[in-house]
Amino acid sequence: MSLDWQNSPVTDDYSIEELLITVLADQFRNDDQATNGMGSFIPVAAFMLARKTHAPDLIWLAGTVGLEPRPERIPASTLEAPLWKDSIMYIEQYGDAWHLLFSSRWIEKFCVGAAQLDQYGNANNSIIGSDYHAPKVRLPGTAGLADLCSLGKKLYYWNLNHSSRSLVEKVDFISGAGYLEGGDARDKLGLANGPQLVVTNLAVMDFHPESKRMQLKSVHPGVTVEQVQDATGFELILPDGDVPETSKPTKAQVKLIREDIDPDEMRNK
Amino acid sequence: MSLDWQNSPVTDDYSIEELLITVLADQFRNDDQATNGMGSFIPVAAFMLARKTHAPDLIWLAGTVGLEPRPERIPASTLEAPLWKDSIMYIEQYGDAWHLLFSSRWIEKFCVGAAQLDQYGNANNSIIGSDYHAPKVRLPGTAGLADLCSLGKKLYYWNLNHSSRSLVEKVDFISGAGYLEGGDARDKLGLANGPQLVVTNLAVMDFHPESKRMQLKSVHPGVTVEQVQDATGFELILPDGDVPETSKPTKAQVKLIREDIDPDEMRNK
Amino acid sequence: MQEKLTTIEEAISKISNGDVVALQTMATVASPMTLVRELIRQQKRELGLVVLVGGIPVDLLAAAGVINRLIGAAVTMEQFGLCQQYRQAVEQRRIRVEEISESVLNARLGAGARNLPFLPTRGAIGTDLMKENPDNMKLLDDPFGGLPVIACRALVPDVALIHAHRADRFGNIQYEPTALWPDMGIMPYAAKQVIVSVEEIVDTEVLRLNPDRTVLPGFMVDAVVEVPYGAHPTSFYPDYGYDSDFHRQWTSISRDNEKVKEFISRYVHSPANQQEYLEAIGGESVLNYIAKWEQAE
Amino acid sequence: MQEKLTTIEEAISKISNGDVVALQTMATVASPMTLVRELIRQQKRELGLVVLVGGIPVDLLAAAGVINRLIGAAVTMEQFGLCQQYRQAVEQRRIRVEEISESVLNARLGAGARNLPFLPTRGAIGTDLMKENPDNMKLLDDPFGGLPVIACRALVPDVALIHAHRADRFGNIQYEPTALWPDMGIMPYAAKQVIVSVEEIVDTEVLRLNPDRTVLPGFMVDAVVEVPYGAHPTSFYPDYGYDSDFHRQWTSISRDNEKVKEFISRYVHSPANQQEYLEAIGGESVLNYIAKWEQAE
Repeated sequence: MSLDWQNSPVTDDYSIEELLITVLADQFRNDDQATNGMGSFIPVAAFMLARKTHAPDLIWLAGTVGLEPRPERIPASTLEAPLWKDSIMYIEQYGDAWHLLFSSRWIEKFCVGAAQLDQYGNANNSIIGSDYHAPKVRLPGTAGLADLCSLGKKLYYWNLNHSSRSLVEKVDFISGAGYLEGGDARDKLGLANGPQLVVTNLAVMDFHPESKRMQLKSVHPGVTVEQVQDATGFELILPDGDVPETSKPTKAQVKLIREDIDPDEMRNK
Repeated sequence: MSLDWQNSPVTDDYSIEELLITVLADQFRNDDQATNGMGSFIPVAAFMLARKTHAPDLIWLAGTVGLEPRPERIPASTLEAPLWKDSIMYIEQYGDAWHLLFSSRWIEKFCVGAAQLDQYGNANNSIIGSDYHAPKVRLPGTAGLADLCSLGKKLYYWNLNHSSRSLVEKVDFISGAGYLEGGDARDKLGLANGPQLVVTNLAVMDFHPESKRMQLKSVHPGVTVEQVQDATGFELILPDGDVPETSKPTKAQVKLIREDIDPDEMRNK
Repeated sequence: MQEKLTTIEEAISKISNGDVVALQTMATVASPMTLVRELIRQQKRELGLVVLVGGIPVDLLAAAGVINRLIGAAVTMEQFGLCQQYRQAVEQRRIRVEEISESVLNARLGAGARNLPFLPTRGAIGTDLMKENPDNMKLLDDPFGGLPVIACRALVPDVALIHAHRADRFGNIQYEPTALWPDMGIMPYAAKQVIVSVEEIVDTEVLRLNPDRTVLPGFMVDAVVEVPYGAHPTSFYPDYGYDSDFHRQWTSISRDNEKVKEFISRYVHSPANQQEYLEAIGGESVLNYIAKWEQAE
Repeated sequence: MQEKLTTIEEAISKISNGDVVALQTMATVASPMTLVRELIRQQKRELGLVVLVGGIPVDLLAAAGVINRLIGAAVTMEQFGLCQQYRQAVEQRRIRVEEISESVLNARLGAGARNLPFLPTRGAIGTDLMKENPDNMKLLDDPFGGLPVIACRALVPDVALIHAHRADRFGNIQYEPTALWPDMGIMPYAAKQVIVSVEEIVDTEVLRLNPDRTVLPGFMVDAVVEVPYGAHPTSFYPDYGYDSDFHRQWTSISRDNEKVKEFISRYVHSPANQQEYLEAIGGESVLNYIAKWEQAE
């Protein structure tokens, strides 16, 4: 590929989905291994973008099934066979996948969405409400999230609807363990790694190294710190000094996303 | 097959290996499932004979690998690919085999040899001697025997060298659990089934329903009860009245073994 | 060998009200949908359902009042959204959910298959799942002094429902090389009975050509039925993809209980057999469309 | 992608004296014999060996003084008899045996692979194996009130040695449809490092034609080497069977320590490479003979 992505200038012509894709793509290094779950068009676009630019050797296990696939573009599902076209290996989901995913040695990075995420990075995809057996809303359920969160993976949360309903002080139900009550609560249970980053339509957040509370890392172009704080259900830790602005995508990145990776605009679904 | 095996007369023209094969074959019913381990020419001949006569649907998992194979004859190894020629299914040895063999629901019958077998059907294939870490003789090891013995299988032991060295009062090491100290010792540990029959070059033995001590079931033609007792390292329980004679093979059985099943005489190796 | 080939009606009649049924389903992928519809036709009641990730089959069973409890990791139709009938039934306490993570499901079924009382996992530690499920998940100290594990109690479903590519009349089941979800790898080994629908019944000689593709031995299978397109509207690669129009048709009406009744009447009760069902869903043109699954929307 | 293709010397140089080495071996079946001979050539010492059922490789390693402990279920060459050099070394306390049954081995390696402290089995209950191995096998009560299990402590070998049919330069390993022993299914997942010899290095495109036959992903593999007939004298189906003459030659001299030295000199130290080894064992005529494995004696 002759595209000069390294020297491509940033652009203002990008959608919020494209910004999330570039922020996430930046989290993946050339020697990383990552996998995606269902409904994960943005993470899949981020993997594919990273592989076409700075991380050509990023190992991608598509849908936890197909290793190193070559789909021509993002298909309509991130959990069906078109995504793992031309794979090098199929991972058998009872045997191999257990050894691969449920060990902390392999496939260490995972991007995921959560209906609720709290100030300590605990995730809820199970229920909204206080009565587990008669919830206000029954959500899909934890699927593999409870496992990945407790098995030493690094988790990257994305959220296109930053609000005090999705970013809450305390989740109604812990479907995926973040830093629990914060501080060394996670360490005490022997759980390695955990939530690394939260990327929303307003900002990028990570976690304070000691308190493990969510902290603002950068605000997206055009968004103020106040807007972010107002849309968040708890007090965010602010960095010392000015809050940086999230880097905009480059022209080359946007072109790759629109023309090569996702011409069918699955990222907007 | 037009062979009239049901009406075939018994014959005196048989070898001791052929007698063992026919005695073992008689243990397998049409709805049984059985598997063989290594060096098991006699059991494999018994399975093949049963399938060609009274138990055509006997399910045979060859070498714990190949289901329902069709080898033309017994090959030179009972744990190599020629045995599982034309199988319907290969059993993956880490996953499927674990579920199949280590569950008591499936593949319930297994024939095995043991260097030592004691009066309660405990088996030793590990060491001869009293010091486990400096044994007089290091034997091959338990392989899967310890598992099969404890996981509710029915075990059929064969032994071509009936002697007080192979049939001992107490094994030097329990590599496979029989009835342990006898009585309800095995039940108390929750272990179902266990040793069913011992077929040697002199006699056939089973186990007393209460004491679980080995008892003489029949002596082979030409062998006396005294000869059997003298060659045994412990006192055998005798049946009430006369000890029956082991049924001789039929002409049809011998013909099948010699001409169809094992023309290369692997049974004599 | 014992004949296992039978009719859909006969196969499903083996299931009793109240049974725990393990169902192959992974969002929009590979579910034995004809068997699921037959559960509704035979008006089964109070079934418990074991799923990895349930999709449209769970929604239909919830809508028809067939199930009253679910053991599983998730229920969703992925890009087609939440299962609204299931959701409503849970919120109204008509279905009780035992939510377990994928590793807990694997461990519970794995213990069932291996006749072990439990298998351990370190997944789900720290979550609220264990709090809601103390009967089946217990924290257990490592006897070797390491970190504690969650002991996951053995789960032995009464029956497993599976769809596969081909089988012989004796129930030996074969799968084309494709994704094998835990449904296939562990559910049938754990269940007391196994019922399988296949795209095609073939001679045993065909299976012997590729013994590595056989995924279940006949002696484990209680009933096998031949049902072309038996996974529709879910996908069954490489034969066909999911039917996106059918899924959208369902989600467009699935909040409306009256329309749901009509939908079930049209697609479940009215067709007398699989042939009529395939005509009801659009016949040849739809079947040709899902065959071109690389272009699925 | 990271290049994993290297030489036999370089691959085996990654192993340190004292390491625990998990070795693919099943009596006379499928062992990475060229890698085993290289362990002897490089005069490794005090290795621990993990085997399911060790055959001639264990005997050669015992004869050459490479190993001082063995964790495994059995050691035998099946129809060719006991491994006499191994036996002698155990009886003389030069090798310490930790004998475990197959389910215990599966459980120990499975726990290692899954990063769990232990896995349970009900196999081996009542035997003397546990008595001799209290550090790695402990009776554990079922927290749900059922029967107790044996907790089998996680085993994480330093390195696994494997032979396979083909690989690409990046270490993606493929196996033809044939028996997959636990060596292949679990050892490499449990080990810290994985070294694989293959009959043939192919382009990655070849692997993509049959992704279901790929058994190990490249990222798990530390070194891959191309070694035609790399399993000789063990069998490697469907390419070749075991070499019965070679096995008989070994068993005819394996009780005689002087002749054992000559044997090892001739077949291990003298050949400078695999080509010379294949000539030493009889060249084309032997290779043609083992290719016709359906007639093996």
